[in-house]
Amino acid sequence: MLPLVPVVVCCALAALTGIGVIALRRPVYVAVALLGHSLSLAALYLAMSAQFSAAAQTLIYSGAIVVLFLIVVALLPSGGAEQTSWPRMAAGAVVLVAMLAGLATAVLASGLAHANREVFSVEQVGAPLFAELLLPFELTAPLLLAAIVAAIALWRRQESRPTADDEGARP
Amino acid sequence: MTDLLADLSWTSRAELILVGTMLALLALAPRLEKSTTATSLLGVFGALGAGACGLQVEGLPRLGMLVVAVGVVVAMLLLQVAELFDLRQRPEAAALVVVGGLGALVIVASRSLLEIAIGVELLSLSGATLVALGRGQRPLEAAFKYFLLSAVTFAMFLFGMALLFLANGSFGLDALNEVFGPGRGVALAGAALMVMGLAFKLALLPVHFGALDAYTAGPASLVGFVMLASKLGAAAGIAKIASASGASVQQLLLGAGLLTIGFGVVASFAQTELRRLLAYSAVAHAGFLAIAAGSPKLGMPTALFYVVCYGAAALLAFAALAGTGSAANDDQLPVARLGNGLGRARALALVLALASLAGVPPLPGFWAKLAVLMTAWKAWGPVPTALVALGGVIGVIYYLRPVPDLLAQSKQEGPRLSLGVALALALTAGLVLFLAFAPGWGYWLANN
Amino acid sequence: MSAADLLLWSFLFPLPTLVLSALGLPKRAGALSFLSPLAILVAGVAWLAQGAGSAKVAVPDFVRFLPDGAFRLTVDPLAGVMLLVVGFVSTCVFVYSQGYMAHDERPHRFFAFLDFFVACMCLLVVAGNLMVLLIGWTGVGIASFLLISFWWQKDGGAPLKAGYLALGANAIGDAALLVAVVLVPSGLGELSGLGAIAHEAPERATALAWCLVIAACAKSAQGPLWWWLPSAMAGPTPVSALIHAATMVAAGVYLLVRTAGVIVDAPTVAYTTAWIGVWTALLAGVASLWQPNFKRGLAYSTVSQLGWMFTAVAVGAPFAALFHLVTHAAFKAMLFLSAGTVIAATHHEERIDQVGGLAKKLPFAFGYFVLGTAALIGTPIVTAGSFSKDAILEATLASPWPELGWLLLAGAFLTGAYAGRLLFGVFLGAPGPATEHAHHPGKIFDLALLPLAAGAIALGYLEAGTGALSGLLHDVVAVGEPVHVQPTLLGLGAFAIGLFGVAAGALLARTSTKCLPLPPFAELWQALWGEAQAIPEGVAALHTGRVSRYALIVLLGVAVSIGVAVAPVAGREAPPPVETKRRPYVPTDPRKKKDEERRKKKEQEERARRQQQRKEQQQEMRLDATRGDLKPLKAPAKPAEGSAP
Amino acid sequence: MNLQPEPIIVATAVFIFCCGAAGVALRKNPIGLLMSVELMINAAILVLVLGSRVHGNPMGQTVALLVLVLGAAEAVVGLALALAVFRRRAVVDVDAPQEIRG
Repeated sequence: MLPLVPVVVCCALAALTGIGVIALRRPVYVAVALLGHSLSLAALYLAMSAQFSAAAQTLIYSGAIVVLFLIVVALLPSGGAEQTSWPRMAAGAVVLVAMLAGLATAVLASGLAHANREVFSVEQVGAPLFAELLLPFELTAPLLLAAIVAAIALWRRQESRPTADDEGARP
Repeated sequence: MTDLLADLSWTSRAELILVGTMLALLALAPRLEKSTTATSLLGVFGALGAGACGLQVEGLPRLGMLVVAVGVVVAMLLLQVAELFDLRQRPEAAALVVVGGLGALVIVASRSLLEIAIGVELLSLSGATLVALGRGQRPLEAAFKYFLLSAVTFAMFLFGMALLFLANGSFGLDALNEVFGPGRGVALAGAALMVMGLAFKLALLPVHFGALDAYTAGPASLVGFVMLASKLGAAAGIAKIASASGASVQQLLLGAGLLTIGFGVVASFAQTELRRLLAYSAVAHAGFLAIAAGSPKLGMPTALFYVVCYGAAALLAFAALAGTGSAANDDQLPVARLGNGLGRARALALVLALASLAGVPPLPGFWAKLAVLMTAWKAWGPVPTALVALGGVIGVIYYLRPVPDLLAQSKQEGPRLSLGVALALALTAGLVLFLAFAPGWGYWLANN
Repeated sequence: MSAADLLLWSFLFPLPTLVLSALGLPKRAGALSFLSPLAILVAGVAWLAQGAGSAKVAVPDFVRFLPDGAFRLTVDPLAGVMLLVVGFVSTCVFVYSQGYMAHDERPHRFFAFLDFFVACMCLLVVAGNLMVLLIGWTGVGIASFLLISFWWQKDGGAPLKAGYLALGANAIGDAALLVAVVLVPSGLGELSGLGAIAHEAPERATALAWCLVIAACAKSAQGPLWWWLPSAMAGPTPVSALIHAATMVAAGVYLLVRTAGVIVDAPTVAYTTAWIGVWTALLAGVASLWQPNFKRGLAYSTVSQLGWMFTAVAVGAPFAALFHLVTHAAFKAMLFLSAGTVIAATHHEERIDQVGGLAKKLPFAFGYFVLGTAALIGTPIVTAGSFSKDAILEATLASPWPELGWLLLAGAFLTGAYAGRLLFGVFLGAPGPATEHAHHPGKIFDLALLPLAAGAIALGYLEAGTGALSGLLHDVVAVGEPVHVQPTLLGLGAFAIGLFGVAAGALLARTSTKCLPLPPFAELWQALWGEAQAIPEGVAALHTGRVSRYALIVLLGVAVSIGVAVAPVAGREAPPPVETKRRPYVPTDPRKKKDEERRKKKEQEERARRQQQRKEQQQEMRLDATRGDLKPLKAPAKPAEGSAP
Repeated sequence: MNLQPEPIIVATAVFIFCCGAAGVALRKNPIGLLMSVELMINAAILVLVLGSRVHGNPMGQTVALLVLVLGAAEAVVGLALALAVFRRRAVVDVDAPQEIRG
């Protein structure tokens, strides 16, 4: 059995910070909420005794992705708080309700299997990377490379002729 | 080392060759910037290598590799006239084309859901960036929208994959069958999410918007390839998931397919620009693909056959349009007065491509539609079959609308054809004609 | 190589001239083009001379996903007769077009399209199964579109719109035929064997019959699918004569004659088709009286005559339909071409109130038109039309639904009325404004029609009296009563009614405007059509350019699809949580896995081989037994059988 | 009522996913929108880790790691595109560029 209390606390935290991500107005706050969300998920993983995932979540998500977002927030002229209109809020609410309805129906109609408590060592978690998941694991290399190439190509496209072809941009 | 090589499957070898080609293109990029021919040659060799590996395998991956090889070769040939914002970015574009081919190939050869996910990601990275590299602000806008929606749908795919894992504890496609019993709502929801995530690449209603933008505003020389690769990958992925899922996912695909056909056909009537017409009708074709891929029996071969027939014609159409637009308004070719300055070869190629896309017998588009009809008849019975048939032939009207104009103006002189464009036109037109007179062979290739 | 074998490939005959025309090669466009239909005609005559044999060819496995995926071509007497008609009319029209298109800007393209049409038409005729038929079927539709919209910039794009209309109607027919291809169960792929479907797969027979009838209606402008043929008159007149009067529109009738077995075996379908034919014949006859444009008047006449043929097929007299098809092809093409002469003489004047009294200026055209009108109303003995028309009337009156025959007799009056109106309105009566500067357009306009005129007189005797046509076709088509030269009472009566009609038409032509005011529902129709055109724009407007809107639609759509997928299990009680057995996870080395796969494969092969051996052994034993070998079965036989499962 | 931790986690994951979806619908700022997408991916990772536990199979955690990598790659390209599009625009709103329509 999982320890109930830490799980509930972490779940509540994750859900709250998740709401924060979509509800907060200032981009910086949103990034901080995402950071909190990621950290509470990491804590939840710890509670589920998935130490490796907790570490990965902290390192990659909190460490890298959120920082990346923060940098871009700084780069973009976001103009302070986001002005969200009522129709958009309504759209968000409608999506939330519709998605929840669909997925809740699905979840309610199925039972969960559960095995005994088991803690996986890093070695055990890593083993599939060199067995069943060998191909996907190796494919992440060209994927990351492609992402880098794409980002650089987009940047170069931007930089190469800064004044030409600006018909779509507004001063 | 030799032992390792001997143990490698031919699919993996093809993937390795594509990765190697990409690395070579990137490593040599500073030198290749000056010589488009060298870039194209390098890419063509890589594609041919992958295609040669493809000849060695049996089954699905073979056709996938051949399609990818042809697509990459055509894209490389068109690189000379590619409407890039910065012409020095040709090596990067070539590398991204190879990445897109790799993505499609990974999906076609995949045995687990995770591989499909990685293939989809490769496809969307390369597709969005290739579109973004086009000239002007419109391609950038299109790429942004395309990628944003693709990210959303990809997240759905991942969530669906996770739900399936939660339901049965495995990522294997083979194990998918076991979980679709009664009460397995999570598994069904997961399958639906994954199918919709892939459907974005197929341009199926209601997830068709990004593709619509990309096909409209992207550079013509590269969009043909982006379209082919994503449809190939998505159709293969959806067919794999649908054939392993239960009836409800298949019915979902049927419904979405019929809606998509109706939408694409009706909306195409309003289009007055050729690029938009091609984009909207690509949506209609996605409907056929979905119906084929969602059929319980014969789904996979029919879908692949459709991709081959449709892809050949679409590649031909975009090859004919490659490099013709002016800098600012690439996609402003109105249907009326369209032939101006296209020249005879391009105009005739467009006529052939449009006729094939319209499903004029005996061109490949017709055989593809017939195959879908046969499959739909076996799987779904008379009413859907009749609807599909009607949707399939109504397209003749909007596809043939520009034809009198094109034929009339095919006499006029157009811009001189560069060698690459001429080769690409010859290759794709030859493919279309070959499939027209030997459809049985193409189907055999898709089926074995 | 016999002539029948040659005819199998008749669809290739027009290709050389097509290529030449496409390249713009003979300096005078079309100077050589008439050779290809002539070659078809000559081959057809040679085939007749050789005894009208049959020939077949099949390329197996052409389309693998079809039950009968072979590429089949068949020449039988029916196809041969049809090819003769096509060759005959096309030759005349090609020669005529030399004159008609002489002043056009792009005559080469015209002849290339015409060649393309002839090729597709021949393929349609020699098709051995539905799939090949569909190739030709769609091909003629597209050729028709290209030729209708040949002058697509004229009149603000009206011909192009007319082309779309034709394409739309054709598309419905193509869809029906596509479904028919899918419906035909395996082994019944051959077109001539399609009648057997009623016995092999009765549950599909009715559906197949419906599909065939819908396809035929679309191609022959029958019933609710009539709308495209009158507007198709926007094309050049030779096209109207060849495609929209003589050959392509007759393809629907040809298909029905070919598959008459399927239609007649489905009584509901046959009954409906007969009614469609009769009502189309009547309504088109009425509509023709309203047309201000004499070419459109003739087009409605074609629709009406095709209705006669449809009725004939549906009441079980396909031979009468075919006979009328043959004679109608000759005289209707002649009527159209003489109308074309008027158009050429008056510089593209097609309005009936602008012309009149042209008989003196165009004596030949007048003569042909009179002959055509006489054939249309069925003048006994002199014209071919009388024999075929009487055959249809007789067959319909003798059918289980004789009321259809009486309605057709009423239609004979309408036929006379519209034919008389055109004759008196264009050639006789007071000259119109365009008549004054009309001039004779050239000798070729008169000469090209001579063979058609001969046909309009003589083709009837092919059958009447001699019974040559029915003798030729009795293997392929159900042949009814023999046709006699002596006019029957019925024929004379119909002719008399027709004459009354002509008198009425002449009176109509004398009214001051020469045409009746258009009924108001035409405007209503146009208004509806305009509204319908807004629908595609509305649908396309969904693409607003706002990405958040797209995201909203995507998300809601996905939510709905989750709902659809989950619906079958929704609301069910969740099964209790399953306690899975703890399986210690062992990663599999891919290479080991491969070895294991290999081993398994080997084992499987071994097992399969052993089973095969066992089977062979058993078979041998069974063979022994059947040979009457009285030896008891060998000892291992029973244990082997027992151990098999 | 017997509260079990696993259903709570599933519910949380579903809720986070739906939050992300709602965020996509209501966000105006492209970065906020991409962060909402990250929420959806996080929900997927959570389900994977849970599945790994439920089935006693470490592969779920392994795949979770790879999915993290996929999310990172996507964020990189998405942000690069957002930068390229919006760097010279005064209004940072995903709906601002709307030249392609109809």
